[in-house]
Amino acid sequence: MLNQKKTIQEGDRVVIYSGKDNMSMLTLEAGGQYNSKYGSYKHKNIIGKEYGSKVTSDNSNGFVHVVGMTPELWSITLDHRTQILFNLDISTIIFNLEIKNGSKVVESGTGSGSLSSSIARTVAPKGHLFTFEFHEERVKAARKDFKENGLDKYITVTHRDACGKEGFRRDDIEGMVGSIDAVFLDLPSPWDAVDNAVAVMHHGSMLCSFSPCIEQVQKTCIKLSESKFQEIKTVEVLIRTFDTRLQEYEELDLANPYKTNDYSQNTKKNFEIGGIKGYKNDSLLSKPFTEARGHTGYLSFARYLPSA
Amino acid sequence: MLNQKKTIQEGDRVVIYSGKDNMSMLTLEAGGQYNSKYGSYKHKNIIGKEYGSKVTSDNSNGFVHVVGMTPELWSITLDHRTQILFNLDISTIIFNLEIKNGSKVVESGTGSGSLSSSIARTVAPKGHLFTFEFHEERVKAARKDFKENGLDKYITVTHRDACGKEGFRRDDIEGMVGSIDAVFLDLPSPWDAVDNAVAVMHHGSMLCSFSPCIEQVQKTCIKLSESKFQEIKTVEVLIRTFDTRLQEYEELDLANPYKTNDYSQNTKKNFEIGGIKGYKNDSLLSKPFTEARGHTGYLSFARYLPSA
Amino acid sequence: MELDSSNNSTITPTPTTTVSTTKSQVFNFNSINEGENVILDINNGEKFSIVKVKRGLKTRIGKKQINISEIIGKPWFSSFQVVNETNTLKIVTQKELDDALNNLVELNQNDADNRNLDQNNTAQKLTQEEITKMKESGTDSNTIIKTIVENSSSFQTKTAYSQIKYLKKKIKKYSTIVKVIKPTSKSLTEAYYKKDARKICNLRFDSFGQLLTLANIRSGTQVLVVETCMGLVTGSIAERMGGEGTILSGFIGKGASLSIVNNFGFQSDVLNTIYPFNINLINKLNKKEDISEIINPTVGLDSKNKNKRQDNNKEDQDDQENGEEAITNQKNDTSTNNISKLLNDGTWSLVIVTKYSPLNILLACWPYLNASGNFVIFSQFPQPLIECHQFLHSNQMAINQQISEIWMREYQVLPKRTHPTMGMDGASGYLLSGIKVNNITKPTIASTTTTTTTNTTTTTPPSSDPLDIEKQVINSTTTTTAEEDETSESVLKKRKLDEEEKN
Amino acid sequence: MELDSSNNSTITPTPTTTVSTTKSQVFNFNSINEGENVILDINNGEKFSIVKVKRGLKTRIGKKQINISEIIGKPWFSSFQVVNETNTLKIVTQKELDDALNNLVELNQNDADNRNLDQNNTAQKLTQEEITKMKESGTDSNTIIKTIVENSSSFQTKTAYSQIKYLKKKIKKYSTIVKVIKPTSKSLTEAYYKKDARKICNLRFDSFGQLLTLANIRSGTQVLVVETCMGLVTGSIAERMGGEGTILSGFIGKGASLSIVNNFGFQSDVLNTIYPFNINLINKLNKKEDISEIINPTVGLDSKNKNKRQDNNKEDQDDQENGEEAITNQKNDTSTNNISKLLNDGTWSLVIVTKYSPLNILLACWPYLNASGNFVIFSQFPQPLIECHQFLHSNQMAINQQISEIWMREYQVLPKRTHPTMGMDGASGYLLSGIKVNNITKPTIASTTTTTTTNTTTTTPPSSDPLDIEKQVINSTTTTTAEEDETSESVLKKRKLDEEEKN
Repeated sequence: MLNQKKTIQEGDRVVIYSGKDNMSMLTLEAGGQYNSKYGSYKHKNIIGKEYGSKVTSDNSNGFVHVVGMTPELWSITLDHRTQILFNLDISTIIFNLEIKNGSKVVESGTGSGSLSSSIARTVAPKGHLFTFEFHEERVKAARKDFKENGLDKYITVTHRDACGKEGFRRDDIEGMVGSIDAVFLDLPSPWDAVDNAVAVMHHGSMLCSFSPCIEQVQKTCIKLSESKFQEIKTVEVLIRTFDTRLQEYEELDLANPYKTNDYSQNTKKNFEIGGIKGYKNDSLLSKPFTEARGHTGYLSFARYLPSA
Repeated sequence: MLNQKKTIQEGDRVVIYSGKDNMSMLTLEAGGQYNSKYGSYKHKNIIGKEYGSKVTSDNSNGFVHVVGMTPELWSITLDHRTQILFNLDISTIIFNLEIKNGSKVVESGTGSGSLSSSIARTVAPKGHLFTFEFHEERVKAARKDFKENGLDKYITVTHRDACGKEGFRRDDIEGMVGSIDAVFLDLPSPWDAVDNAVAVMHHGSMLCSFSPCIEQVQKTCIKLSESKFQEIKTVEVLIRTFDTRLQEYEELDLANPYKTNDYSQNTKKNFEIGGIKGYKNDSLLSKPFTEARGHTGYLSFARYLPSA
Repeated sequence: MELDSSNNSTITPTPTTTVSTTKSQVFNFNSINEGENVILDINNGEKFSIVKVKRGLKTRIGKKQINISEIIGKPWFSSFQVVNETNTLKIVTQKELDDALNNLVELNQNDADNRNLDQNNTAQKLTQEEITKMKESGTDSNTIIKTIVENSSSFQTKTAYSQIKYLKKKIKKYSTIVKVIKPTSKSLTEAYYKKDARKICNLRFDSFGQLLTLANIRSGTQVLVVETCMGLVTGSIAERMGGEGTILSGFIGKGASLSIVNNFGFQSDVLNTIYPFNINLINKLNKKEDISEIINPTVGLDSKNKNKRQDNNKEDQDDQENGEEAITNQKNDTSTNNISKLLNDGTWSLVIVTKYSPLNILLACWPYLNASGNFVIFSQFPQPLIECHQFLHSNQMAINQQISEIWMREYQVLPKRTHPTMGMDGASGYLLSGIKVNNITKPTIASTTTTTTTNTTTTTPPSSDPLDIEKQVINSTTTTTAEEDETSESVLKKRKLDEEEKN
Repeated sequence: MELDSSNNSTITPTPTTTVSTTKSQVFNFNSINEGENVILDINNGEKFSIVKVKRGLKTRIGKKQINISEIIGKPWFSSFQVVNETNTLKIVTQKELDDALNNLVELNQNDADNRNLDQNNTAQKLTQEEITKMKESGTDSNTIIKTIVENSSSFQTKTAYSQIKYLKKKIKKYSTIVKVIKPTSKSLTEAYYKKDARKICNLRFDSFGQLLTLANIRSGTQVLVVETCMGLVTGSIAERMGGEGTILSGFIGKGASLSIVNNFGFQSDVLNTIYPFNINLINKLNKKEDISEIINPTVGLDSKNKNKRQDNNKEDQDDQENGEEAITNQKNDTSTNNISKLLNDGTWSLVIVTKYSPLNILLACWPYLNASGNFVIFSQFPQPLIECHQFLHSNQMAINQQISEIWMREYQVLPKRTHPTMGMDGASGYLLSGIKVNNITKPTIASTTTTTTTNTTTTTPPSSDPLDIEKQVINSTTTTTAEEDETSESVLKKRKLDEEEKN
């Protein structure tokens, strides 16, 4: 996922793009074939092409674009498609936790690995992500995904209860405890994991808790303020996307005392309705999409400052 | 406020408009004078003009527009200017409470009378608003305002605690109890007034409670569901307003392989920066205002259906 | 908002006096009568159907024709269950529905977190075929659901909350509940918005409420409305005015397309406030052409005269069902000549909600709006309103202009589970509102100017124009008036600070 | 978010092992050293000042020049109180500040509603003159506040909550607290956005975070950035990349205007990833003109070379304070020739944040973005992005395009008083993002087309173009590709339903 190349090679994990809502990932094998409603594609016809190429299907009745994998595209191609709008929360978390190449980060739970991949991209190669997950099957799935996406070097997945006694301590890994720059919690009872977070954090490091319900936020914020955190701040971010099209927009040729209508341009298609002339103009119009995400969760940020 | 006329007459209460943030109300008297930073205006120079006229100040160094009073403009001209964005909540309340000419409405508290005026406009002349207010001085101020705005015929202000024993019953007014079509509560503990509301409502009538804090909403909704209300729905509405201007927008004349820049139109002002030519175009651009209202309150609606 | 219904059996501490008052009224004023229009809300908003109640009337609910006689005489807003065996309705109370839900199965008592939850869907042992068979054999819906639950291997591992969600979903699928709603501006807006929002120009309830406020709609006033919302806007204004006032409703097309007006079930006094007319009348008045050739439909609101250009949606049939009777403004003179006279008298509110580019409509109607009157235009797109705003602003034709959009969100309010609903309607549409003014104190030589986004040319109004007030509108694209240019940002900032102190 | 501080004295149940670990680190890695850049946050965001720490350095805080030596050796994010008598700083802990607040006066214990509250402001018996006198005579701020409270006739009628709000306001007014913040992408964005958002093109933190994600910024990659944000964007990308990768930072004007890069306090390895160049280089490369006349500044990030066209804001002085030292990319070849070579090698991310119309910049930079690479453009206005979107869409130059805006709100989380904050920043700005593609499998004869909003003419790329891949871009405004035209509405609807089941 992190090594972008110009030419598509055998063994590459690529994204087949046939539309915003039609993407899939594919690992290219010499003898492989990809089938979709946009046609069939022999892998060997893809291998050797440039990334970003438009590839026509084997029988020329369709086409797709082949692009490189990113954490964002990967989370779209995951089965749980509910994660894709989560992108903005991920961005906000990484920006506000001040994560960069070299950061040491703790995350719990791992979940689909969507945030983990974004964090790994950002901390690599000097930093590391320690991610903790309670569900064993998710741990396995995540380890597999991270390996396939070439992120396993930067991520340690631990199968553990974030609220348990051991918490986030990995005393077996040198320099882990007390060196964590950022902690992210996505747990049903985040307040129960705050002490465990504190146990691996250093002065000045950041914590973020994501919760869908306001009651969780209330309990978490009280716990944080009692645990030597400052700069406690809860925000909510929602993306609004726009439907933008060059479309025919109908104008009526009604007389008025203020301006002269000028429909002499021959590009306009005219019609008549109820005795009035009308003209269709190509107008570049935009509007927000009607179906939108009304809520993902609240993000509570705080800085651990035990000696301030 | 309700009888709009074409010509401004002595005794009229008008709005002097000198900008979105500079409106004031004025009752015209033959010998009066209005002074502002936009100049001095003798009332007699305003009287006799058409409503909507632009009036030049007595020494011609300024001008204002004189328009008729509406509940919306009135709430802007009030001292408590914080109410003006409340307009959208008012609209949502009136629409969802299904208020119209002829409706009988209960409101508590009266507050600044902003919502009361809007309701009175809508229920007049066949309906009536019963508004209840705990603060005696607000009761007095509201009665005075309603009279001055010509709304007193449609509003009965009662000085009473909405959560008290008497509640909203005005047994002295024939047909009041049990005939209320809509109840609006803006109280610190709305749940304590629900029983009182029920006491004057009829099957199928609507209730709305406005609360700034989510904890109030939670208690109110539980109370409503326990009190034979259905269709319980909590919404939040926020207005976004746009700053729209025809403004100079700078474009750089950078060469590219995809389109030819055409700057032959002579309306464009050009400049040079770092060796590149630039052109200023008049562009119609819009953006939301930065300073916005992030919250007014939550609106919980419910329908009283004791026999369904 | 949803409320956990498991605790609904609590007795309401309503004072007894009220209960009796309420009871006596239910059967006097609040029951559904034959001949009234009703909205049938099927499965809590899944579908809406609007019918005029008649004994023996059958209407399509789900996939069947159901006899709705049962609703006559019942209280408004009652719920009814479809009886599969007889294709009739049976009244049910909310409490009965809740109890049925609770009695179906025993719910989990421990409100655990979802750690042990299987992420996959409920593993169901019954095949879809077996379920269909049960359904077709007329098995009672509760029995079907109970069987499904018993054959679900994961149901017992869910939390009580998830179990209820699951049951509600199944109930929705296997039984049909019809709620009888009174048609009003609000309920019709909701029903049409859900059915096919395009038919009402995507006019959302909150934007519509705001529009009616900004237009200063009230009884006794004169309103000019141009809409392509099948009469929803005209009807809602008529509802608010309640039989007092004048609504000049301009239509675009051969006939008035106001079929939704029928669905309000108005009395004649309200209908008599509506004067439909072809917008071409305004066109001709502005051109000073002969208006005698425009024959205004005396049967103005007849849905049979529907504009042929309207989308032919199959759902239309439902709307037509009670469109047989033509609504007319029979008391008043709806002749072209009288409407011209009313237009020239002037109106106090101008409302435009159409699928067409609004600028030309706005300017054509402008002469018939009195100065100091309010105008509001709705559009799904911001661009056309920006264009109107700029035209009026640069020509100093209006004050207090505002382009706005609404951000509306619903909440789930539940103990320990309160949050905004995950799904949201992101497009309220946009409103342009303002107050018309005359600038007759400052006559300036008008200049020709072109706005950047359209190919419209502003010209000097012809001096022979009969509308004297309009004559001296000043054209000056570049001069921005001091009054409009003050940014309201600083003021808002101040206000915001004031506010914060109070909370 | 604010938290009621009255209960802050509760002891944190931190395991002892951690405390010791933390303690030892505080003084090893986490203290402020001489020579480091710091942000001084004055009175919780009221004002920001960015300085390079030097023993004896005086900087303006409030109306005075304050010696900041005291902060050296103290932990990052410590708070300091201005000592009025000596014009120095004194370290204070949050607990001390809270205690001071609580000890000032006894708060009301009953949490009554506001029924009996006087709506007017606190009636204050002291005159402003008397207060000013106290202040000028060097009276300790706590004493001033205590006196003010004692002379307020309405303070006792307020609720405890209102009393704390009132006290906090007074403390802010009469005492100055400075918090020392580490400069990072986040803290600098916050500081500059509050100071003067126009200088950073109104780039809000959330939009910026989203931009960095959408641009797929990571270490080891090559990025082309064009910005007029004084280096905030370039610096933030450099911060993320942490010394590995290549940032080609195009500037508009005579010299690189990257003074904010200085404020990050980067080590040389990070600075060495930045290659500033005049955007005219790209212009000339595209025109195939001689590039030798463009002399690239070797002292590329010197703030002295600041673009003269930049607004001359008086606050600039603060930024200049530590702009004396020029930052340079000294290890690598920043010559025009080498940058041309790097550009022609291609980049994987293109980021544009300027105050100029973006379309021409986008198209000029397009040849230097590799296919499959990500581009993101930020603008305060939607219109310019709609124009870019339409150009790329109609010419099939990009996939996965999205225009977005962010709706961000902060919350007040307090027992019984939880709600979104009343004030809100309503303008996140807009982002256009997408992935560049080549359409070389479908060479079509290019046609001339005009977009509606600009006077730009699309022409056939000259066949002599050296950029072969770009040659066959297809111009077809009217054909919309199947892949882009599917409305994502239906998919979102499905997703929404899936989601709702989980909550």
